[in-house]
Amino acid sequence: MQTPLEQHHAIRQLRQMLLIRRFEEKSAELYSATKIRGFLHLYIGEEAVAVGVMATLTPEDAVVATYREHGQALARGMSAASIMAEMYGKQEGCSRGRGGSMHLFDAAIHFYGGNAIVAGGLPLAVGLALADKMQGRNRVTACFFGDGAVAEGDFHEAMNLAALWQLPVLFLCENNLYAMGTAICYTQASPDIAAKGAAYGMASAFVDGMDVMAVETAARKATAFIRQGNGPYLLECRTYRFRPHSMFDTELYRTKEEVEEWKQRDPIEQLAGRLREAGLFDDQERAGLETEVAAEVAAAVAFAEAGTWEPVADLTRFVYSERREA
Amino acid sequence: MQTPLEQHHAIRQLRQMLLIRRFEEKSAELYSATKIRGFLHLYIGEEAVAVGVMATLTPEDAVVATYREHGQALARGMSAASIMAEMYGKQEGCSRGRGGSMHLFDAAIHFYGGNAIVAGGLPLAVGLALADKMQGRNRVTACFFGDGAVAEGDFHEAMNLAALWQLPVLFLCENNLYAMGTAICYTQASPDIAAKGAAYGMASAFVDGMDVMAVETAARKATAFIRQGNGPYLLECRTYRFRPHSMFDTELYRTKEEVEEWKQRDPIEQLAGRLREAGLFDDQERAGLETEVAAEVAAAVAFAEAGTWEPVADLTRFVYSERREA
Amino acid sequence: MSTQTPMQTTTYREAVKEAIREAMHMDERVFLMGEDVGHYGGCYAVSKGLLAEFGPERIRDTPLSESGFVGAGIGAALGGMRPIVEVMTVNFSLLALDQILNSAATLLHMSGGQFNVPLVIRMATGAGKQLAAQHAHSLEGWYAHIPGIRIVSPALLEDARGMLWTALQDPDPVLIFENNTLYNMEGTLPEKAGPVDIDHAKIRRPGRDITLITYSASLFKCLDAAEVLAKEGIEAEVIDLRTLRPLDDATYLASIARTHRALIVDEGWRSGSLSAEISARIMEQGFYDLDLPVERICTAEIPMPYARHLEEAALPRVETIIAAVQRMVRHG
Amino acid sequence: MSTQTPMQTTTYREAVKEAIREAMHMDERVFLMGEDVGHYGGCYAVSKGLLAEFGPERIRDTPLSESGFVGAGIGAALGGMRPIVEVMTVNFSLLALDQILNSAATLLHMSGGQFNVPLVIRMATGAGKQLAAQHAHSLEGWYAHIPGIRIVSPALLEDARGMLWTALQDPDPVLIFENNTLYNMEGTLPEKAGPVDIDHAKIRRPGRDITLITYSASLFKCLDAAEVLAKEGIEAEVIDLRTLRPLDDATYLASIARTHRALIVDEGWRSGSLSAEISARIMEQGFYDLDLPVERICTAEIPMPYARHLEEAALPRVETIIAAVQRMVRHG
Ligand SMILES: Cc1ncc(C[n+]2csc(CCOP(=O)(O)OP(=O)(O)O)c2C)c(N)n1
Ligand SMILES: Cc1ncc(C[n+]2csc(CCOP(=O)(O)OP(=O)(O)O)c2C)c(N)n1
Ligand SMILES: [Mg+2]
Ligand SMILES: [Mg+2]
Repeated sequence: MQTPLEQHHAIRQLRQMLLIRRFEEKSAELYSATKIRGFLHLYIGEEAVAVGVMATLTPEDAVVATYREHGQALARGMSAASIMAEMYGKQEGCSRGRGGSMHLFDAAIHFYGGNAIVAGGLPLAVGLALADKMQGRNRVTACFFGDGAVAEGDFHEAMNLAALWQLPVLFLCENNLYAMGTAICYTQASPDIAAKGAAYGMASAFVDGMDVMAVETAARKATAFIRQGNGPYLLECRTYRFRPHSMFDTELYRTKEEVEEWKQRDPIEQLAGRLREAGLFDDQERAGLETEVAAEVAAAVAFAEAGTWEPVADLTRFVYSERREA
Repeated sequence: MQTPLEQHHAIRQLRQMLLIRRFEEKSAELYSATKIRGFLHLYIGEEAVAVGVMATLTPEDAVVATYREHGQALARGMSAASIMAEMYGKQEGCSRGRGGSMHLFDAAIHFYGGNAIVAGGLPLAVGLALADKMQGRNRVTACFFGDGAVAEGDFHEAMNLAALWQLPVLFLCENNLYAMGTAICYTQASPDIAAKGAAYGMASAFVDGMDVMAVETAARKATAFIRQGNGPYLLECRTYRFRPHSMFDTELYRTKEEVEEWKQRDPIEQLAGRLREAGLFDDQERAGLETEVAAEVAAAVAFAEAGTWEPVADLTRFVYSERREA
Repeated sequence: MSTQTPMQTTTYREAVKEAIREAMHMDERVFLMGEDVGHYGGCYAVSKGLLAEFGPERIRDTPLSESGFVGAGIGAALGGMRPIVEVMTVNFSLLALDQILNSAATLLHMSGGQFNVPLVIRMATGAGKQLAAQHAHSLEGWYAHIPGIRIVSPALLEDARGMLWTALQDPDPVLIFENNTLYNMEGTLPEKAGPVDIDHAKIRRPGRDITLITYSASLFKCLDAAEVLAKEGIEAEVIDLRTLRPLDDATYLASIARTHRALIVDEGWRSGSLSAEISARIMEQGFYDLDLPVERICTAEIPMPYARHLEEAALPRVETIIAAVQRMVRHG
Repeated sequence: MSTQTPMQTTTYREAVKEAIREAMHMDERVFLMGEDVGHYGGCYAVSKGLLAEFGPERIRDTPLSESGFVGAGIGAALGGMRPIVEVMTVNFSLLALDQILNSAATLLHMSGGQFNVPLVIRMATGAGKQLAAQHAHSLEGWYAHIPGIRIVSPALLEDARGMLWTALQDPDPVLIFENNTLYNMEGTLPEKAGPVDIDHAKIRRPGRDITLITYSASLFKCLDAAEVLAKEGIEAEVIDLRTLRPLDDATYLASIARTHRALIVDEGWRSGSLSAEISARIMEQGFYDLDLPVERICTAEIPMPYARHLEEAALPRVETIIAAVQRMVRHG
């Protein structure tokens, strides 16, 4: 954070993380108030991953997300209002209320969704990148997935295809040490995820996923590598979710102490602390950010509240496209 | 081949390979004569793999085979007659004529089949080994599969499960460089299959699959490792099929020269040559072996010819078991 | 001293858990394996507490590897165990369908009768919780197409409690589908509730005017509809299929021979659902008993939408059942 | 100069190949991807020669990774390409069913209409070559249960030649099922044969006495049966469904309104087959036109046996069709 530009950027990143945090805290509240239903998976604690990575993508790049994707969507630039309306099930939502929390989509920003089949997005990302390569488009497809997804056959098939065909995919593993309630020691014979790139001859690295600047640096290296035509890249971001897996989780599988320990590494407080130490940030500025973010979240809620229900008469729409090509 | 025992064993191995070779040559003939139908996948060229490996298994061990499994079945000790009858579709066949060439089964020798879904046998082998472990049986499950299978998700899931749970599985990759007509360079981002063990923390090795004694030595090391309770093992046997993938294959994808080159490494002639050089074997003994083997094959054909058709009235048998447990 | 069996209040969830516990106690070859069955306690809390009771070998958490661990279940069954494999929901079971159809269902046949597969697979199914298009489909009726497997779907607590043991005695693969909306359902069970048959459909409410054929969660919609209809003097007979493959044709055909009208209520997508098969069988075996055509109420043929009002509109509802019955009874 | 279109002799295989070639020439977004489509020339030799013509980027050999490359097809379609993904046979497609049902069929809906998936998947299907229980099933009718996809199954050369282009114009996923026994079938096609509609069933032989409803390879069995029956004075109308989802109800219902009898011939396993859905629809929409119940001839509900006589006995046969028609026509 030497230059004013860097300082400005760091504060922007902090603001993004804060937006995700406050947006999700509000979502949890609204879930309890039964405004939001279905499954709600919070990203709280993992904000540095999405925010760090998205900073390295161009508007043309593509994103394939998971079902824990509010953070991914917000960091990519999807409007908080359209996400909130989606979770309300309103037709003003990004997916018209058809998708809900797990299925956020936005064609305008190349956000290919919210996939609730664990690892299901990886082959899709391979295909997007294949289309790019075949059409000579120089863009990166960033594909998010969890540590749990690594055990799925789709992970293996997609990694091999991407490496075999040298496709521009950034495979982004959000390793938060648990797949739902199952710790990685019960799911991976060998828990070193970054090392799995070797089986496919794929470049890979891991990074501290609680440090947004480290994530950004690592992701920038990865995307640069990919943009230079070197093929795919596997980046493991080591992170932790502070909240239960979903709103139904009673967290029998981990101790409060473990969670508390990780909270000491809160990505937001880490960055805020660093900015503060560097004399670039003070309580007043923090309060200003909080106010801004709170207003954005409040506006999102207001938008969602004001939203409308899609008419039941339209129930069977969007199963097939409304017209064929000429 | 120092001791008489070793010499005897080597000649036995030669006989086994010869039996597979002649059995399959006959099968090809019978296929042309339309006595055998469906798919017929010949093992010719790869005999050293099954023969080398099976020599290291005890009668209690389990085998999970592929659809290219005549060699695996014969080497394991299934009778040539029951295999031939199976391929004729006769009820005297090992699977009553219900399975055909791709589905040889024999409960008496723990031969769990003939699986025609590429990589489909790997999870099954994991389960057999899990049952053994849970029941405290000290046996090895030898699971055969091809290089093509390595790209399937099932390979990945099974490798991880076996290593995670430290199960007694010998994963045996018959790497013959082609999956049907697709060379390994078009299917594997990284063609070093043995190296893939590392991603699962699984012990692994590769061996010259054209050298039956090398295969046996490597397999003995692997099974010893497994029997000592060290968990699974991946053994890649580098081999080559001399014949087309199946009887429909026109072999557009490889050159005659390549095939000829590999034929120079014929596992049968290699071993025969070594025995001859060591003065343990001469033309007369070779002729003797050939006669024995020819008789066994002829007897198998006679048995198959004499076999009977299962009555059509029994068509719907073996879909469900004929009785429930008490 | 009363000769009545003492009854206890319980839930569908507890009934399933008790069935698992009992099976684990009665047969040491039985074990439970699946995603989050152990440390998490089961995604629907069905197996909560079982890890402490039976340990991690027999309450076995698996990685996310549906094809791998279902295949391992097949192998373990071949190897002499009696695995209960839990697939979290039927939606994810598609990843394991190759193992189910191409191995579990075929091994006995391909091996000419040598290798049967005594495997039980449990899955949650159904919509109703706003879980949207990748978590809310009802594919159990679709699975019933596959020869070589048996499909059961308990609706009542008694079946949730009793079908598992019977399934474990079956030498062949049995798939048990538990509708996710039923887990919290309360009811009473005899303290010594035990195994139930899985061969027969059951009449859950007798009636003379129309036969409602259904199973699982839709049973309760049909029973509710029948209550309302009874007030208008329409007596609907409600049949709980219980086992979706093989179908117990005799029970519903005999009912139709009395009522001369049939309506099938099925949470699957209409086209190619189990309701189609039943309608076709009535066509073939009960045509001359019918006063008017068999009808079907199914789920709208759409990926399940998230929004509550749309999900509700997509599913079979008590009101639509009532309306259809009224129309059918008045017509014929 | 004749005004007739010149005709040429060809095969079903060549017709499919020509369709692929033409599509590749007409639209550079089109490419073919699958196992052994390139260097091997296609497991049924459909794509033989195309690698030389179009190169390895557009005739793309894939590893054995059904889920991976079908998923990649979905992604490529989203990314602006028009992939033709070949899955060797429907049996292996089970490995990709999650991608087909949970992604291809749902993306448009889950995204509220934003992302359609213009993907074509081709598969071989069917029995008849003694390939046994993991290579010989006919699951296309089963696939027709899934909303969000379209299913077609060409029987005639004209459809083998013409359906692909129409499918490629469809904004949504289309699955094309080619019965493996048809590839060698010879026939003639106009030299300039082109696209055909995929919206309508077709009457392939008119008749007044009974309606035979079928598709794909079974069409020829029905036509053969109709020939024989005609000699006895029974005129069977034979309907080729062509598209299995969505079904063109109007065509077969109109036929039944004339013939008053219907027999469905379907190579799928009977229970839960497409024939069940059609029978149920006739129940619902054509009941009062029927002189007697609709019947079905399907494949025996067993994993396909290898032995020839058993495989033949398991499949619908001309003789059984004839016998059923005779019985039905004499009866009603
Ligand atoms: C194929 C599939 N199996 C199971 C599930 C149920 N499920 C949802 S999330 C989850 C855990 C995923 O863990 P991970 O990939 O580490 O992601 P995280 O939730 O930790 O972000 C499971 C088992 C699913 N959605 N899809
Ligand atoms: C899942 C699946 N996909 C495709 C096929 C068709 N197929 C049969 S064998 C084969 C090649 C397998 O190659 P490999 O594993 O190397 O074994 P090999 O035949 O060389 O012994 C293919 C593609 C199949 N049987 N199963
Ligand atoms: Mg995780
Ligand atoms: Mg090979």
